[in-house]
Amino acid sequence: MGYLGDSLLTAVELILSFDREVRMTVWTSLYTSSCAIVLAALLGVPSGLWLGISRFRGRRLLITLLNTLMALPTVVVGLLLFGLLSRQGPLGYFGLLFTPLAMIAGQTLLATPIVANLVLAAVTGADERIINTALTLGASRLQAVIQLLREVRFGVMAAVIVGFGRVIAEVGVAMMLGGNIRGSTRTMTTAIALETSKGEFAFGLALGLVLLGVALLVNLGLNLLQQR
Amino acid sequence: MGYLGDSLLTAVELILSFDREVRMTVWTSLYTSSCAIVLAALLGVPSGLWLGISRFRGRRLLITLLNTLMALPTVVVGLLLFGLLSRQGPLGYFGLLFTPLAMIAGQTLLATPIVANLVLAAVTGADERIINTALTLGASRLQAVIQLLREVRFGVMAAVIVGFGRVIAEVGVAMMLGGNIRGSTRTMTTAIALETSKGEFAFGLALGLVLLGVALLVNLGLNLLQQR
Amino acid sequence: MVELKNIDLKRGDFTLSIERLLLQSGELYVLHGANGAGKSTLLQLLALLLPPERGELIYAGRLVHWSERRLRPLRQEITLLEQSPLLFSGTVEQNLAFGLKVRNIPSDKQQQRIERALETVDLQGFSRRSVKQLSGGEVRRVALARALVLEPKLLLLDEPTANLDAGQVTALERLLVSLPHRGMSIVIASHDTQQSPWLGGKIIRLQKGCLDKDESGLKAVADQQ
Amino acid sequence: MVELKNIDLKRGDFTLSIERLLLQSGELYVLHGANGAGKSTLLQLLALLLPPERGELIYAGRLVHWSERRLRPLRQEITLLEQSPLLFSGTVEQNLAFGLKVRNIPSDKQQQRIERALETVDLQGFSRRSVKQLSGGEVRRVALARALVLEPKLLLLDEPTANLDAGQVTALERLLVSLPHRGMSIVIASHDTQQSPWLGGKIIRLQKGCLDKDESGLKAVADQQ
Amino acid sequence: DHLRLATTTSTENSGLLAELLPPFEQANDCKVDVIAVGTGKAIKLGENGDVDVIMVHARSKEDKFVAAGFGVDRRDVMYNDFVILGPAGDPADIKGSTDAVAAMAKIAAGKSTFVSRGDDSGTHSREKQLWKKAAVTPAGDWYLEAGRGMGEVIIMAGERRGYTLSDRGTYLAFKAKTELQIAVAGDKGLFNPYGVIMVNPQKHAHVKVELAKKFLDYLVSAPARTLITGFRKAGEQLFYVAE
Ligand SMILES: Nc1ncnc2c1ncn2[C@@H]1O[C@H](COP(=O)(O)OP(=O)(O)OP(=O)(O)O)[C@@H](O)[C@H]1O
Ligand SMILES: Nc1ncnc2c1ncn2[C@@H]1O[C@H](COP(=O)(O)OP(=O)(O)OP(=O)(O)O)[C@@H](O)[C@H]1O
Ligand SMILES: [Mg+2]
Ligand SMILES: [Mg+2]
Repeated sequence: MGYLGDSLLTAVELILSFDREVRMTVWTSLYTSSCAIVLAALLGVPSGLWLGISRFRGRRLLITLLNTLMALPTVVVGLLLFGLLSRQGPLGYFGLLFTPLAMIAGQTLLATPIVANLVLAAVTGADERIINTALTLGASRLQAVIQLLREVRFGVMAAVIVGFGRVIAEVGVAMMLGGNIRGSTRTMTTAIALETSKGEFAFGLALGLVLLGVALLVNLGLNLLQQR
Repeated sequence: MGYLGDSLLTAVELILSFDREVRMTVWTSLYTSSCAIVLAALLGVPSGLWLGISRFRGRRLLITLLNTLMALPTVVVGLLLFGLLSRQGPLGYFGLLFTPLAMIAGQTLLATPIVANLVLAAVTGADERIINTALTLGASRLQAVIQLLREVRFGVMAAVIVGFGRVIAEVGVAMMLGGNIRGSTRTMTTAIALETSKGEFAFGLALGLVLLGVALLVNLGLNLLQQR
Repeated sequence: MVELKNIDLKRGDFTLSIERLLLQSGELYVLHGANGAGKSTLLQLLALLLPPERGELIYAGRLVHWSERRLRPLRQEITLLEQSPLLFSGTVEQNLAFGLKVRNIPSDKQQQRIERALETVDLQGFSRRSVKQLSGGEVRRVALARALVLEPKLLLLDEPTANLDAGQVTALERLLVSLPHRGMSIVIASHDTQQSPWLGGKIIRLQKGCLDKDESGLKAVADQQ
Repeated sequence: MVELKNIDLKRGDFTLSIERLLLQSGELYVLHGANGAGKSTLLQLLALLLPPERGELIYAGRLVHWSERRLRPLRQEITLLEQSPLLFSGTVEQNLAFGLKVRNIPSDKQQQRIERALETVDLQGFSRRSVKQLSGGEVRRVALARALVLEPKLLLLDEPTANLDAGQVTALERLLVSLPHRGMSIVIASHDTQQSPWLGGKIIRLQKGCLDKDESGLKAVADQQ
Repeated sequence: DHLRLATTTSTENSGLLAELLPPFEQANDCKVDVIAVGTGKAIKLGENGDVDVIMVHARSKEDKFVAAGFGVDRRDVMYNDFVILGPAGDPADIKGSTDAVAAMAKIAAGKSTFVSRGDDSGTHSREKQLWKKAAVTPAGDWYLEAGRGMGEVIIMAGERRGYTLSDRGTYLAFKAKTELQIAVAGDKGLFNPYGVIMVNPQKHAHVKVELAKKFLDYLVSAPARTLITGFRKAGEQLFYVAE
């Protein structure tokens, strides 16, 4: 299949042509993934921290359940939310199915366990003296925990990066809950899936390269942020 | 949609009936994911370690590229390997397309950057004295690095768990490279996708629950392993 | 200032049990005891970091309740320099600023106090240095400065002279003797049996988790109440 | 045993420069110097953990090449007890066994040597204890035992008496004096200026990264060659 | 205003809708949101009321859908045809035949590899129908149930040098990527009618009845018919309108 070489060319063309439709899907992908990862961080970082520093009966079981949630297939998340958001479902009234909001919800569900787990791992590996040192310097419990977070920032950053990679690369949720509607919920991954199913392999791969390029830019940005 | 409730019932029935076909897909999923995660660990753990302890020009850029690879969509991995393995491709001679081997290769590609990155994050957060302490006690460089690995085992375990979750939950690679052939390359996720496309939502979700159950068992196993 | 009553505190197989101990304001106490006697454990208890299994701790006349919300204002008056102190990643200055920031001290004042504290430990010019680039003794001095800059009412020092060179030890001893005059109470855990007479502090002796009743230092403490 | 020639070693703004230093077999050296003088840096160099930017290190008559493969056999003859030692997670026994395992010592012999080393630091019965459940002094004693159990030819101790109680210090000093008779060379970094005469060791003085030439101790060393 | 249309992947992928929809969108100042999914799922979306209109090709299922009261106002829009694809070697020796049922029987008799969609799609339903007529119960090593989209199944059949049933449009799209050639075509039994159905507004009040009705009318109007019959892919006509 000569399409491996072709796709590189097509990718360059696509980027240079600055095609309106490509721009639109790039934007939709970025927008939904960013919203989802921010929400996932807001949910996952505190959960991971809490699981990391507190000790209670059933904690290990809870952690195992959280680990299991990482094996949640996108299609299953899609099905679950579909059941809720569809017109027949309990939240059907709001007509959220096939909107970016539905995608964001699904992707958040997907990324939160990942973020929580990795923050937990970072906290588990951290120096045990951090919290007590902060407390004896007069910090409140919250301030001490925030200091802990700063000390394990590499781990937290890794958590966010892995989560972001997960949501921007996923296709099941975007497909089921977004519906791959041209000009509104078509993301780069659903577009790739569509092109592939049309037999436009080179074009699909080219879109994949564009996606990787976008992810690279995001990661370079996060990298700069981290170095400051 | 009443299917949320139905699916639970169907899941229980499926498990109790111990259906041969369900057993087969569970086995294919487990088998390919396990092989893939073992390979990904063999590749990813050393890479992550190496990136974590060595210092050279361009290291940060390499890390950013590795971060970017986590945003590799499954469809893109599928397309890439498809181009290599198909009859027209350079490795077409071996006829590996639509075999479990092809799936394992794709899933390994998918999980390796995740494992490498998370091991890297764990090493970055580790105490800097570990290697030197081991060296001065007479360890070889390799033995010192192995000791480092033991000290950050929580992080390494998290890396493997996240990677496993990623491959057992992914559908794109299994679909494109395995082909979802009944009785041979049908995994739980491709089966779920198929049932969903048929409109058999309850059955799809039930399979999803079975998948989560399997993942839970695996995680309980890993958990026991970790506590020893 | 602080009173302990019928305290029991378990750590693994070890138990710290103190029937009665009274520490008074503006005094300097030296805590002696062999390795594993429970000195650090006692200091962590006094720093309100380790809750006892049993017994009462009375701080400034009020019974201490071990709930986070109530502990915080008390902890702001107490600071512990740990035996092997942890510096937060970042610069020396950031470490010293931490305690001031959580007390909402205006930043110009912060700057002043940080400079003064660094002078006290003879580390002028180190403020921008990353904590990763410090020698062993420098680490301990930064941690000491980080405690001193807070001007706590109760200062707990766990072997503050370990790793310090002779000049630093003398300077620290001089400083420590002067602090009680400013109303600060100080408890120093120390192995250096030569040190305490020089410092003129009252001696508290710990042995296997118990106060040594026959020791003159403790008697003096017990008698005063 | 070890000879340093024209060494330059940079750490941030600090440079350790040593024109010449000769350490002989079966001798005990005491390294004195203020905080930040470069004692730990020198010990890490001698432990072959920090390569110099410039200069030569001659160990047992042979020039040291800074390649991992060649360093390893030499490192097995040298052990450094760091200023703030890190214990590996696990039990005390696992920590002591580490160095023996990498030397492929049979496990019954390991057991014997571990028990003997723990006795030396007065920690009998601690072998199954998790390192997380140790007091500050106990941590240092375990690290000391972990170095002693290896019976290295060159033993480098960075402030080994910090955090030790008086009894432990005496015992350690007695031990250290006896080791050179068994052909071991020892270098101790220490602030305790009282200690060295008692130990009878030769004194090496460091000041801001340089050897203090006028010191009798160093002269003695330089003269002997 | 948005009108939601659930349709099969093959329709969307052929590119017909991209030509057919814009005139309607302009005339009515609306946008038709196309959700391309499998036939089964498209019907399910209709049952749920998550879309306003569905356009599929599985007559028996469509009738069931209407009979159950989920849809109203079914119209025949167009048809295309299925073809049986086979490898260049043609091991079953069916090339050039116009009798689909006989060809299927020969494939089964010779145990030549056959790749089935296996996904209850319109194409799969038709394949099962053909097996039934040929009095064959397909099973065994030679019969691969892939459970995937049409394009992927063509690729797979090509890789495995086997036969498969495909709609002509998808085959044209994948022609360059496979060695498969058309073995059987032109049989009346291979015709594939598309129907369009409005979701029953009595079941789902939010269905945009007005717009949906206009859309149905448009699809069977003369201008739409011209567009459908005039649509070419690789120079070939793909869709025909019912007389
Ligand atoms: N990793 C590092 N990077 C940069 N500078 C360092 C580093 N480690 C130590 N230094 C600096 O090098 C100098 C010498 O440090 P060293 O640890 O050798 O001193 P020392 O004599 O052992 O002091 P102490 O008595 O405090 O242990 C100090 O000024 C210190 O700030
Ligand atoms: N986290 C812990 N869990 C269990 N036991 C502990 C823990 N920390 C300390 N211990 C044990 O408690 C006892 C008292 O420890 P503590 O640190 O208070 O001693 P110390 O008087 O400060 O000794 P040192 O002079 O060595 O610092 C020791 O026997 C120690 O082994
Ligand atoms: Mg202590
Ligand atoms: Mg030092």
